Amino acid sequence: MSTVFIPPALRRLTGGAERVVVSGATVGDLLDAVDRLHPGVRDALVRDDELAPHVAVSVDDVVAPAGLAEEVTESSEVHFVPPLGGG
Amino acid sequence: MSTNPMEEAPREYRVIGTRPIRHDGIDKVTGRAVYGADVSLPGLLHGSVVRSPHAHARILSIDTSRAAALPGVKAIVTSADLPEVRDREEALGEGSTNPRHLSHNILAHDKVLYHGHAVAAVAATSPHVAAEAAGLIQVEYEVLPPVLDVRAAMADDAPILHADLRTAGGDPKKAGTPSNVAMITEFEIGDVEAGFAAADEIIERTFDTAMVHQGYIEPHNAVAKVDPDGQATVWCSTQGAFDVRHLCAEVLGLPLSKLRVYPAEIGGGFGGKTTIYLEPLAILLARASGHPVKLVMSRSDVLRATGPTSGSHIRVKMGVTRDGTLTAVDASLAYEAGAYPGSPVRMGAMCMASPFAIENQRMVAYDVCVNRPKTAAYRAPGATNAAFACETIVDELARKIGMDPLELRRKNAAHEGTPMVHGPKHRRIGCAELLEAAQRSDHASAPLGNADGPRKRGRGFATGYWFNAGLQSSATISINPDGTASLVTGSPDIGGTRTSCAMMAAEELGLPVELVRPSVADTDSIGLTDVTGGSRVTLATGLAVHDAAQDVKRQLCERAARTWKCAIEEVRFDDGGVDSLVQDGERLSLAELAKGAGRTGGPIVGRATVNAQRNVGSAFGGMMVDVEVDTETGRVDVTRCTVFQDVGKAIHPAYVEGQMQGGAVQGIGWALNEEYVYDDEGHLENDGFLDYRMPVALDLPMIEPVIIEVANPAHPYGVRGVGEVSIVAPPAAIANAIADATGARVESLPMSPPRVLAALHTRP
Amino acid sequence: MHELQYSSPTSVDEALEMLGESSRDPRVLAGGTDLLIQLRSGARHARLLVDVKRIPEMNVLHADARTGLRLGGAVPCALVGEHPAARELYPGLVEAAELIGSTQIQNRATVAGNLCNGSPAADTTPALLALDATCTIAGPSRRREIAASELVTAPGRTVLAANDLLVEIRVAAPARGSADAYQRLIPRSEMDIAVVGVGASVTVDADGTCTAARIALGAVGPRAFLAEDAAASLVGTKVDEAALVEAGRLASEAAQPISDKRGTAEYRREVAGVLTRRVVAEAARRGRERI
Amino acid sequence: MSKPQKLHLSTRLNGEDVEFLCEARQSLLEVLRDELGHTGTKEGCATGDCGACSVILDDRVVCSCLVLAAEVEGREITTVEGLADGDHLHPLQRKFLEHAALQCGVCTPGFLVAARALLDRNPDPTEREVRYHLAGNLCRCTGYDKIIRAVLDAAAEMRST
Repeated sequence: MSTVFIPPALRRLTGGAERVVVSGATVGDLLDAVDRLHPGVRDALVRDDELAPHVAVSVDDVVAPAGLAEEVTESSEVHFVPPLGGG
Repeated sequence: MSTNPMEEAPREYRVIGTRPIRHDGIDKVTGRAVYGADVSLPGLLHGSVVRSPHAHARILSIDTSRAAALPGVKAIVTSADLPEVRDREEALGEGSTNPRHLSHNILAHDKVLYHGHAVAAVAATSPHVAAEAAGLIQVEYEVLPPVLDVRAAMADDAPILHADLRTAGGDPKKAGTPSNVAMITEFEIGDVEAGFAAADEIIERTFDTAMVHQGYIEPHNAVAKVDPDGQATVWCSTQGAFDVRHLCAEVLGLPLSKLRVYPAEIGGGFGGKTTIYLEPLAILLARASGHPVKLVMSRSDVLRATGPTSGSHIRVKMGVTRDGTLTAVDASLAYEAGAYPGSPVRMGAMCMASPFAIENQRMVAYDVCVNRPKTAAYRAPGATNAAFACETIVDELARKIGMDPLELRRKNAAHEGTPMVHGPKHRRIGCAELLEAAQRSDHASAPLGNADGPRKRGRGFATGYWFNAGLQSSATISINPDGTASLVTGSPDIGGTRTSCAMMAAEELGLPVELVRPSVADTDSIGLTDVTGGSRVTLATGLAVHDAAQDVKRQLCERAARTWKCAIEEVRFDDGGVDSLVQDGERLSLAELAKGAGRTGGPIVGRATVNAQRNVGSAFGGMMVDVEVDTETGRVDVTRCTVFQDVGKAIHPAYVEGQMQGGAVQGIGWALNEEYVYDDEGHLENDGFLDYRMPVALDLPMIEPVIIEVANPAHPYGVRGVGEVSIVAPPAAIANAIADATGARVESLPMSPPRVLAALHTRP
Repeated sequence: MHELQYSSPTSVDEALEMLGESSRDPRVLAGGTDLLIQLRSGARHARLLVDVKRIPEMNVLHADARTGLRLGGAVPCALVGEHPAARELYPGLVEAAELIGSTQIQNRATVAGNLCNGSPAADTTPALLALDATCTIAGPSRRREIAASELVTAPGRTVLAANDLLVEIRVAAPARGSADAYQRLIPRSEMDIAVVGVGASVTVDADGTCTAARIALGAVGPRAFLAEDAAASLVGTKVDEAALVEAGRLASEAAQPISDKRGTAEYRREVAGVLTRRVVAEAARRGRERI
Repeated sequence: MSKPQKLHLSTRLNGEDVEFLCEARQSLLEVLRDELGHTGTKEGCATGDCGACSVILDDRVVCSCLVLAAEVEGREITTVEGLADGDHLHPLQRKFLEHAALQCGVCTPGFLVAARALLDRNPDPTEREVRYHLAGNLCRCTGYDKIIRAVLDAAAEMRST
């Protein structure tokens, strides 16, 4: 089972839960699973079946280049974070 | 997973870690290097841009007839010549961009949103004629009240920049109300209230920082030509030719294949040349006139109308126990986005407390539109503002509990596994190692001494954190028949990366670095490569070079095996040649294999492309600084400065030092004197280098660099990337030094003489 | 920049003739370090530039302890700083001349141009006022002398008519026990415009008593001006700490600063006093060495 | 519209006699870059505040953005292109390379020219004198450290040979 951390702004959709433990093979699977438990989370993060432009996903502390398609392991920790840019 | 690099024997390098002379050096010291403004083409016209004299106004009409009648004028464009584009965030360029905002920033449509906002552009036979014509274009405005300050912009009755802008992440009840706040983002870990309850000392303060500019010496420029079939070619000063191509295509509604962008030599960027301003105008004017067109900004244009970084208003509250454990941080950060959304406030929040292991953290970030130019990236965007606030409070907390501030930092240093406010945990980082190096440094133990009369001396220290970026890069290495190599990447070279990349190729291929010829290619001549930004070139393009060299080595092995008619497993590349593992002493040098390549299968060309997101290694920097404060005038002199940085691995130590020193001095300028000064109507009053006060040589001591190398386990050489973090610590370090000297805490940047004197008058 | 014509007369009379062609909107070009920027930005207009640098009379630079200083209108600041006798006799004026811009600017900018540009923050102007310098003005019919303190009337404005030419600046030889000094406050250490500038000339007698003083303030009013009460307060004192503090207080009082991008009025007023103390102390120290 | 007045000027540029036509409103910088093809001299501000356009006029360093081309009749101009002796780099050029005293390189021509003017007058400057004389040249990349070291090292080498 992987742990999906819920951004503070979306915790109103999870009844205040900061993390949701679900299983799946990819970030997209996990998000679908979270959304089944707490409808609305997916819509807040996804647009046109991809992560929204202002959202990135970190899997096990690495910003995942594949987005929703990123593969996860049994014990992955997933955070939705702002995308990073630099100077 | 990652291994602990400290346990591995360090690899012996032949080229990496040396200091060869840069490949572009001779061109740059003899004046031969070709920068964007040096590009000339037959029939070239010169352009000029008409800019708004108002900070906020509705455009009622634009009359170009008098300008068009001026002899020598060949084309005029206004926003009517730009297609309508999508009004929603897209993954564009480095981060996300709203193409409509981008388009409107290039030429104002219905409204101008800042002093200097481009309204029209003209091309003529000489720069003087173009400027005269620009002066003849008559724009009628309905002037609107401007809003210049984040706090004013967040007020309920503030003038609204964008009638259609709604706050993302805001109160759902206000979802229908126009606002200048583009986005509110919350971050939280742990239990902040419990953290403060456990604290013995708590300090809460608010800080303000001024909008500042990257200050590259070369103004923006663009030369464009458009062929009769619509194929456009652009030469410009950019940190990312592929981003210019993508952004221009988006704004002009063109397929990428219709655009070819040549990155000219670039005279500094620091993040400010990661977007577009002149390029689409040059293309439109070239298309309309049938001639190539050159546009070059004046310094005033650069300051008024390109992207500085955000001024900010930050509140921070932190708690510490008597024995020196930081228990909680609670902060709100409001950053000026400028005229269109997109400040680096979220990154500021994420960096703010990242040098520390603090269990309980909460940050709220506000991205706020104001009638100032649209901000762009500037070296570790967002982090410096945040560090100024947090790092001065940490210093003050240490003094409050009677602990050496450096020791408090070391005791609370972030390490591998420490979670950050946005959730993810630090990977292998060198924060503690950096603090220990600072404690051990000569500077830390050197006596401060006393100054004369009203002058007081003090010493300060601060740290800074920056993520660094990975992103995409491409590289090709062609082995020439004479045994030399041509290395092509798509990363515009600002700080010497051509040579660092050549060094990595030389290291792998066993060649002297002088025999690797690096060049930076245009968008048709190399695979997609993201911007020179995010401290990513040596990391990510370096990784592509490393991988391309492996490709070359594999091909060389194949050719050797083919020559010897043996299996590829029976040969091995080693130190510039291929050895046979079965025939003792049989060896073909790279040069021999190159010369015979035609007979063994054709030219040898290695290539690699990467998305280096997984390879990123984060950066820590620190500054220790001595100042002398003239307590009667408030003038602050920096008298000694040492900069510390965990660089992972220094490929070319002199260039690494250069990044550390240059960033430090930009940070010193930010700390002491740089600021955008607007009058009440929103006119920028200091749109030149006389009054936008960047440090000059006489303002500074030598900047002593201390390189710390805690290898990034996710990179073949341990590289982290060095470009950005050096700017983060200086303002806080200097504020701490001023407090050490005088007891006064300055809570606003810049800490200019009037501000310092005022703080001295009000000190407790 | 709008279209221009350029001329480089070789005599004052020839220059005056050109400056008299009002239909051509003429303007004097000396160092050009202010003028060219102003023409480009549209802050000033001209259609004919009269380059005075090829006029021998305007390149005179002479200083000695008997006759004082003659400083031609086209002499760049760098030459003033390199002139041994000028350095020796007028250290304050040299300090001011060497503070104007960079080496590059000092090689072009002239003291006369600094004065005629009429900036309230001009560095050499308070220095010239402190020395009671006079200006030789050539006009269409005659030459006249006016005090440097009367040349500038308001920001960017002078008493000069369009066809007047500042040919030369003269300063008397310093009296025994008399010396000058100039300091300014800028946020950077170079390449900046004075937030406050103070020039002073102080004369002391053999037992260290001040017998005469002139203090001029820059950047704290619409033009540089003499702080007469502050200067008068020094006369008869030993220029000790109490006298310095009083002179500083009176200088602050005399200041009429505005708040702008370079500093607030409040700050300028306070620092005018601080710098007055420092500059007077330095001028008095130098004066004592000349007894 | 009347044709702008064109001036005919003769000067010495990097040791070569050159003649050119220009308008009175053109700066020396514009003429060097646009008319004479000497693009080594850079424009950073056009107000004399950055030093990128430094050239040596007769024996003095000036900002070529604040000199009218019309003023250079009969005078001698040295630009960055004139520092090296053929393929033989000037010691300052060599020391800038050896010390990594340049990053983006756009301020480098101005620094080299200004430093050459300094060393011509003062072959043994102190660090402070170098910093003072180069205060009119802005560099945003290096923090000046390596530039100052390169100039001091070049001066030392030039004194010893």
